[in-house]
Amino acid sequence: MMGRYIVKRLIYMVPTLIGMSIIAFLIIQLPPGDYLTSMIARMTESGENVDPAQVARLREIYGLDDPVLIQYWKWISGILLRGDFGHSFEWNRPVSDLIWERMGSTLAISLASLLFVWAVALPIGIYSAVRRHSFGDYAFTFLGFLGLAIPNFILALTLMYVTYRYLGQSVGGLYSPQYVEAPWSWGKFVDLLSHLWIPIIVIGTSGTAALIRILRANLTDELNKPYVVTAKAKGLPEYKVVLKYPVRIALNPFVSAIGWVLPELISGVTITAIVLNLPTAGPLLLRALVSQDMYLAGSFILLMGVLTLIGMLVSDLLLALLDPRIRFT
Amino acid sequence: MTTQVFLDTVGEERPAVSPLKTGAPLEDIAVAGQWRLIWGRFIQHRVAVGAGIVIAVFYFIALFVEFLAPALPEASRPQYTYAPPQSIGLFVADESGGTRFQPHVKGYAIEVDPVALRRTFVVDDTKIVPIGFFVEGPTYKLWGVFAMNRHLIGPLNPTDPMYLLGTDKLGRDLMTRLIYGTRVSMSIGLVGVAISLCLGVVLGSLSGFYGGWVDMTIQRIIEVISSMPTIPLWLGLAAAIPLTWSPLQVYFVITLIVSLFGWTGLAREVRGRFYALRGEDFVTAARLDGSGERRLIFRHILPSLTSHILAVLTLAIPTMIVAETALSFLGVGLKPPVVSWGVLLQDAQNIRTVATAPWLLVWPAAAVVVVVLAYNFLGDGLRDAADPYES
Amino acid sequence: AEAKESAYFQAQVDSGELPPIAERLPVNPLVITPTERPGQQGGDWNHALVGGGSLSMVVRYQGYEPLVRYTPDWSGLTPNVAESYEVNEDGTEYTFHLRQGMKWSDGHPYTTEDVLFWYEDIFLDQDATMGGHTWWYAGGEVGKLEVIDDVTFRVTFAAPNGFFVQQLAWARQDHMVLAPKHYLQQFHIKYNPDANTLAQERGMESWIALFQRENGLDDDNVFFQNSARPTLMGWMWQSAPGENTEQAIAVRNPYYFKVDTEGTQLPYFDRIVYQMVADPEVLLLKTLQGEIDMMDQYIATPANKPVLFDAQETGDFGFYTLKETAANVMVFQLNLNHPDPVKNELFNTREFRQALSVAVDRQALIDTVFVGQGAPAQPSIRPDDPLYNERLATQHTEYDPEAANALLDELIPEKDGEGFRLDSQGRRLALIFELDQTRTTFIDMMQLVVPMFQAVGIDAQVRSMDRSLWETRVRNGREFDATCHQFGANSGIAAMLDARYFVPFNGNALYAPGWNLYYTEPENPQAIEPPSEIKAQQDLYRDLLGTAGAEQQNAKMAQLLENAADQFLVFGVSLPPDGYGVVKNNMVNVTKEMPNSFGWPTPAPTRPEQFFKS
Amino acid sequence: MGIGGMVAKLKADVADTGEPLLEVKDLSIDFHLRTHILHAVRNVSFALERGRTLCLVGESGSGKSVTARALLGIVDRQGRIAGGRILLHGDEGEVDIAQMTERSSELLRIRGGRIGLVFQEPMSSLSPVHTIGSQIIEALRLHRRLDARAARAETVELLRQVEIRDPETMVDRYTFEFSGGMRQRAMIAMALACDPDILIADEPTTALDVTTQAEILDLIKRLQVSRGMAMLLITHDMGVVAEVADDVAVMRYGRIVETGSVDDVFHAAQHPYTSSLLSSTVRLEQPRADIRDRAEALGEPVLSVRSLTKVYGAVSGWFGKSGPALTAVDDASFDLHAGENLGIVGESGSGKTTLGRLILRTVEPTSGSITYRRKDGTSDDVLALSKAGLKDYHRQVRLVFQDPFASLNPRMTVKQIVGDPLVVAGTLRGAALEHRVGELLDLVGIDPRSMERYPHAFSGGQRQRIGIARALALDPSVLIADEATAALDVSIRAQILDLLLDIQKRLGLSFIFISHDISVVRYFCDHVAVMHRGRIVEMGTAEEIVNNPREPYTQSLISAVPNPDPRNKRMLHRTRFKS
Ligand SMILES: Nc1ncnc2c1ncn2[C@@H]1O[C@H](COP(=O)(O)OP(=O)(O)OP(=O)(O)O)[C@@H](O)[C@H]1O
Ligand SMILES: Nc1ncnc2c1ncn2[C@@H]1O[C@H](COP(=O)(O)OP(=O)(O)OP(=O)(O)O)[C@@H](O)[C@H]1O
Ligand SMILES: [Mg+2]
Ligand SMILES: [Mg+2]
Repeated sequence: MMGRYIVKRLIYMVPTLIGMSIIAFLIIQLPPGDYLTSMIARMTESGENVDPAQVARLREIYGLDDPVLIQYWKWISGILLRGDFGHSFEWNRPVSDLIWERMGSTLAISLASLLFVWAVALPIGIYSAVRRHSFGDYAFTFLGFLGLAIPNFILALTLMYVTYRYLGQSVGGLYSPQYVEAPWSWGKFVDLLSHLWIPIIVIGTSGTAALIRILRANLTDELNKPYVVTAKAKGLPEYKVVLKYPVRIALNPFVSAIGWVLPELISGVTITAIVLNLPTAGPLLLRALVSQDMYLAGSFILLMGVLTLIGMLVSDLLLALLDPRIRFT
Repeated sequence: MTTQVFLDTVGEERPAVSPLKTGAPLEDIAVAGQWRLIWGRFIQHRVAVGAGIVIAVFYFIALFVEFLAPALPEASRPQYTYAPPQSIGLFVADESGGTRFQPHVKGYAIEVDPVALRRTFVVDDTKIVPIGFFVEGPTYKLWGVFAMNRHLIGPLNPTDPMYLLGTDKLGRDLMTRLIYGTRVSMSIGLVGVAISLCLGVVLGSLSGFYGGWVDMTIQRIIEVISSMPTIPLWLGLAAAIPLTWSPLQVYFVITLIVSLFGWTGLAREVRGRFYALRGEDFVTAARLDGSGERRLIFRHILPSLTSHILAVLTLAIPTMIVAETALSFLGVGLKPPVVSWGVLLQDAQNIRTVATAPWLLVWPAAAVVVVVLAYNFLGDGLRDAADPYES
Repeated sequence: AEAKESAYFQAQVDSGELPPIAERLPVNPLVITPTERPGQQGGDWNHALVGGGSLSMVVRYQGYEPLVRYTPDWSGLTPNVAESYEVNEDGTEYTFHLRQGMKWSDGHPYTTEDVLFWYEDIFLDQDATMGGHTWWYAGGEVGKLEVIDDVTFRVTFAAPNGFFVQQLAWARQDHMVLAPKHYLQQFHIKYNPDANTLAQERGMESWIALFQRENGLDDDNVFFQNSARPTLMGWMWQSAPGENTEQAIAVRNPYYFKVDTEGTQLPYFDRIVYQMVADPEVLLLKTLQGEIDMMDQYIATPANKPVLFDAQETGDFGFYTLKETAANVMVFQLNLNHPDPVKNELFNTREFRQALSVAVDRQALIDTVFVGQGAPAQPSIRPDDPLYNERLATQHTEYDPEAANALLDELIPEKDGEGFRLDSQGRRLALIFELDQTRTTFIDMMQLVVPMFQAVGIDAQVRSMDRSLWETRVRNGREFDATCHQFGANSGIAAMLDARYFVPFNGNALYAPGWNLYYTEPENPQAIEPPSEIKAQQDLYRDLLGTAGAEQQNAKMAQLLENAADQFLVFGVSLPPDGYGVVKNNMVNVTKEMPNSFGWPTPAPTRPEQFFKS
Repeated sequence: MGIGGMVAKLKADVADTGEPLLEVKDLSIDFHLRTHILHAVRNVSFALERGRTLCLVGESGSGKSVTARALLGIVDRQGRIAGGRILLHGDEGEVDIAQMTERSSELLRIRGGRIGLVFQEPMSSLSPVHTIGSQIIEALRLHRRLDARAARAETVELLRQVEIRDPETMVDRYTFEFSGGMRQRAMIAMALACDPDILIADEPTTALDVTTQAEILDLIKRLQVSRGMAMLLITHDMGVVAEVADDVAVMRYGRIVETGSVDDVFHAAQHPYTSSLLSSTVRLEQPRADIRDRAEALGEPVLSVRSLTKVYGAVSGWFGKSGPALTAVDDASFDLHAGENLGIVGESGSGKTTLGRLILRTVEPTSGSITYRRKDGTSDDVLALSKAGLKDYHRQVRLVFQDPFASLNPRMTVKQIVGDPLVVAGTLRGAALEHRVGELLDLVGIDPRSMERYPHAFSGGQRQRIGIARALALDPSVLIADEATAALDVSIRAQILDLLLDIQKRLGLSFIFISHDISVVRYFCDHVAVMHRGRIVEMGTAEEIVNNPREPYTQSLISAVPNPDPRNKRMLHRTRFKS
């Protein structure tokens, strides 16, 4: 049954993906101009003169004067028939190379921040729900909302300034310059850790408040249910009662949200990544969009679509795992 | 066991009750409606009421910005760029050597450093700038209609510098701008929040309630929308909206459109809960009572999600206020000359400000944090008030 | 002096991979006299690029090796790849002499064959050419290139071409030194009949696309992303930008053709290490920290000066001066080819522009945005330059709102209830300035200017937008009311080559898109025929470009400026105050004062190859 | 505890029968409500002794459950212990549970370990998202420190002891796959899991058929004898009291009005409330109150059920391995005539609830047919009804849920709940609505002034009456009452039954009365259907079934009905049905 369900979902994904790729491609085409416009913008910015005739010629050579649908077909048929995601105009490299290069660090940072967020928010959320209106509850709420209310890039900037000013550490990126090309070593690892905390805190603080509050809200509702009293009457210590029973039900919204955790972490923290100079996918995507490097941008969006779909499937399966009442409906 | 009989209780006809305060008469117990009950419980929640008052104050400020602000938001004075905040003094030295009551701020002694390219400000104790309430100052039009020149607070001589929160890079009064920013920040984004909320709740409910092909369709829509990164959308929209619109209109429309894309998260969460709840006995009972589907969804199931929805709502409001700054980063948010907290924060997003003019960062951020916290505690109070398990 | 082997290559030379130094240098290497003192080879130049994709900047540090280059003070030209060149009297015949034994970075000889390859198989090839290179044309015909021997070639023009060598020295315009035939021919259909197959294997449509990608002549990004293509430059890519998105490394070119006065082969630095930074603020922090050896782009803004100034000691760096070459800090440009006839007529009225100009309180802008550095001025030539024209520089700069109102009352006296002026059709006259949002100083200034215009009854508004959108709407569009920009040149040869504010002759004259087109393609249906005085000005400019000899050129330029003062097409705020750059205290041979320009790609003409760390 | 220890304890216990384990002294519990303070329990004192059973009986809402829960330190948020002591005697001397804080480790050890509690509403008291097994295993592992495997084995054994069929598979089932009675037994198993010294059982057998009930009570009795367990049993079934109690305490309005040995209370009741309680007890022998001529009373059949079948697939398999299909209702056919009362009795888990739900189509039948005939003579195929038709059908055929708590929306006040059908029907609004709701509540014996409270603030019996009030709100023509009176004390039950009969007389409605209490069924119903494992095994008039059961299962059922007379315990002479 389960197997059938999964297969069914996988089949549904195909039309969804096709629709998604078309919409993505159209949205990318929405801003006026194309890659060459942005190339001219870039070159004139630095004072260079660009000859319009030259540009028209380039446009022809790159196939940018084809109708959108033909461009789309070239791209999607390349993917479907040859597994070729196209060539990035801006980086002059195959799109798939570029994407994979960034995926490792993106996943690492995303997962680290996700773990951080969960590790911080779950206990605090539970604490806040169980000890509602206590000093701790208010204090954590305050801190959480502080993190939420201060825009990420400002927090990032401030933290970087503070590290520069008081810790004298190399800022931005994941490594100090001397370690970027170095092979893996203990020193490089320590260096990585000393760089990683800022992004994790910045990305983390903006997410914890949401998690804490939602968990607290849902948990408060569950805490009054008779089955919780039953569990207490068994003599379970409070933390076990809470963890085993109501938390499981209160997790429902989080599990629902798993679907877009990955895409969210990739695209949602773009600005932070730019400010912190992190080698993640977000800034690459943003650049691709701004410079209208359409195959790169399109493939990125498609990839995030796939991730979303997988995430949604996983989340639906987890929902069923968490709550038997939901199964197979 | 020995038999005991408590005959003194023979005549009792009802459970024993007593008034809440000893001595108060136990009147016939009033029956109140649910809303009155909720309100009654809300009133008792001190933090929440406080938060409610804070929000009311902010909206009050938003209503009367022109009057409350000591200056005009655009008024810039070249010699006062990056002037630090002043503090208020209450007493000044008299000619006779005594002191007399005169609220005032101290003026600045300014030096230009052409090498470091900056002005340095030193508080000049000899320059007393008397200030007062309801002073005359620059002329404004309240609500764009009534020309007035009274300001709640300001320097007695309108040409004197009074910068309680300091000035920005163009020598404009931060306090004034912060007050003006309230109007936009406390209003515009909220429309978007409201729309996303409605869409999320309604579509999530339908999806979870009906399941089957309704769920199938809505889920596919959600998948497509939520896998669509918003950035390209922003960039596209920014280009597609006619230029003759003012930045405020453009932003309003953009928040509307984005709210059409922002509901998916809530919808899925609501759906998940509906899935779990729709089989509950009390839902079946309501169905047997003849409730139509709409009533089942909105009257019977949805209230169980009150806490969740309130939490999401109180989280969405700050996100919207702050999102504006991120949007500006991409060039689609609010832009000068519009004044909003996001615009102020956006101005502060550089090392120069962090290092040399932290007040430009601290005050707008504080404003956002206060509002956000207030909304949250208000939401909390409402949640508690609606919670049947709270007394 | 006898050249010494570099430690960096010693191992390779010993193993026979590389020939010894004496065989690598040309017979006649270019001897560079260091700015301060000769140094030693070695070390890294720690550098950074912002934005990931924008590689034009690289030209400034390692990409400027034309046949002839500008002198460090931009007073003239000096030989570079070419050992020498001659021009005939009337500027129709240019003869260049290359260096005997000069080699590409892979050891393959660089000869006139490479030059001819570019000329015939790229520039003149129907398929491969991208057009452009207008300075190669004179009298309506393209210059003819003939090879005389391995090291000598001649370019002949049908009419005088006064600025040909100056144009070649302009950054990124000399393609004759950038196209290694032995490498590129494999992608050219003429030399490799299978070029199309090769292209398809690499996912390109045709050989043309692949050939473009490989030569990169028309896109700096593409050019600098290729580490396989041999180069004549001082450093070559070990890991090109884009191959690694975090860092790019260039290492010394073993065949570089320059030595110092002691015979040491240049460059001194073994490597340039560029960190790829996404946001200028991070670069600023890195600079504050002393991680960057030299930087005068991205972060060297007036706003950042105090922060950098305070960090001099901790970061162990100092400053050098950049002479600004932009014509003004901000040039207001009304669209003189506006499609709306009413606006078009109004904008083309000199008094209207004059009224707006005197409505601006320039001193306030200077005090606020530039901390008082500068003096009111229109876009013009610097006062210390022989071409300086006082009338052009100072007319209508005095702040006089009454005069502005008086002028406007003549033109558009009607006002609406809110005090805004109505045009002849009775519509409120809105003047929307469209700005590129990355130009934050413009936006700052416009925030102050808008109330000034409003004070004289003009409903001025500002719309800032994403750069590509701005490019599309303003540079390539016709619909906009007005915009602001800054560049152009304020002195010497540069002013003659880039006279955008004095005569509409190319796309950079944003105020007259239709007239620009008329200058190059009068037949184009999009072109708009300018009024006679503008047409005359364009003719004068065409004449100037054909003129050889500095004196005649100066005379014609002076006339051009005089006319520009009459026409008063655009107006500005102030001549830019001098900028600055940041340099680590241990960097030697950095010039203390230099122009800031792209054509003179700061700081390349001051010869980065002779920078070293003490 | 090792085996040796257990044996030693066992010996000691048997010797110590009668020694007080728990003493409650002057216990008072108040609820602080919006408008007033409710003294739900006032100066209650009693003692639980080793090996003995104290039965707490009394009016619904009199404070029995509140007292019972307080013994474990469980008090609702609005409530607080206003006075008194709860002294627990143990090896380390006596401790006062009333003084313990919620988080004290001592209290945790007592809960579940020394005192086991069976909640009144097992249906809602089990976690919906955990398997039954995991919830029992947890208690075992906590207090008896068993490893996972042993705990599981022990759990299966416990389930077997409480008469759950096929315990090996049932451990892995979820709560919602259990019938009401099965949940109740699972709850009992959980409370017994850790060999508590004291068992507090709050109406533990309301959802059990009499045979199962007898087995369970036997089981508890055995444990009491062997381990010296003390028991506080709260029940409304005077028969059960008579069968198992050693002592009886009678509660009314928060006070204990009479205590004494079971014999004294039954045969020499002093307090008038006790006497009235006993007199309203329905005995099996008691015939139907309102004897009428059946043949003439019965009109056309309003409901005809033919071959109704429901097969459940199991939900527990995570990766598709669905367990064996379960036929909850198997080929059920019967007719319900206008004005007829059809009783359905049968084993717990035999499909009674499911049958009721099938008729209303809240559970879709696997096969079979249902025909509903309206008063105007038109008839409908219920399985083919449109949405609107079904809505109308639901207005005429009403259901009282077996689990009153789950069927009341926790976020609606009682006023809204009872008023909801009226609001939907659009007949009443505003003050009129409020008035009608008050009337309905008054009818079922609930103080209308409490109508703004939420469901959780009511006692089990009160909630059940709220459910009845809701069902009656619309003047239905058929009422399916699933254990509608199980949680009511005898006097109120009598009152409710009379009310129902009264309504029936006025409106001519018919009842399907699902119940375990055969005395009540006999008293109330014209016809009785006996269900066993999904099938209707016997159908006949109430008199026939009670006096003259034909099927062996029915015989064993009748024989197990407890007799409300401690001097004549019928349960002991029951016949056991072996299938
Ligand atoms: N949380 C609460 N808030 C307010 N009143 C409550 C609360 N819990 C119980 N009560 C009231 O306390 C009284 C005693 O309730 P309790 O549950 O002990 O009754 P009971 O004797 O067990 O009745 P039943 O036999 O119906 O189960 C009832 O009147 C009930 O309405
Ligand atoms: N949702 C379900 N999924 C699977 N099995 C179920 C489900 N609901 C009930 N069952 C099973 O169907 C059978 C009949 O259940 P039902 O609730 O109808 O019994 P009942 O006669 O009402 O028993 P009780 O008197 O104990 O309430 C039981 O064996 C039960 O385990
Ligand atoms: Mg009870
Ligand atoms: Mg049942």
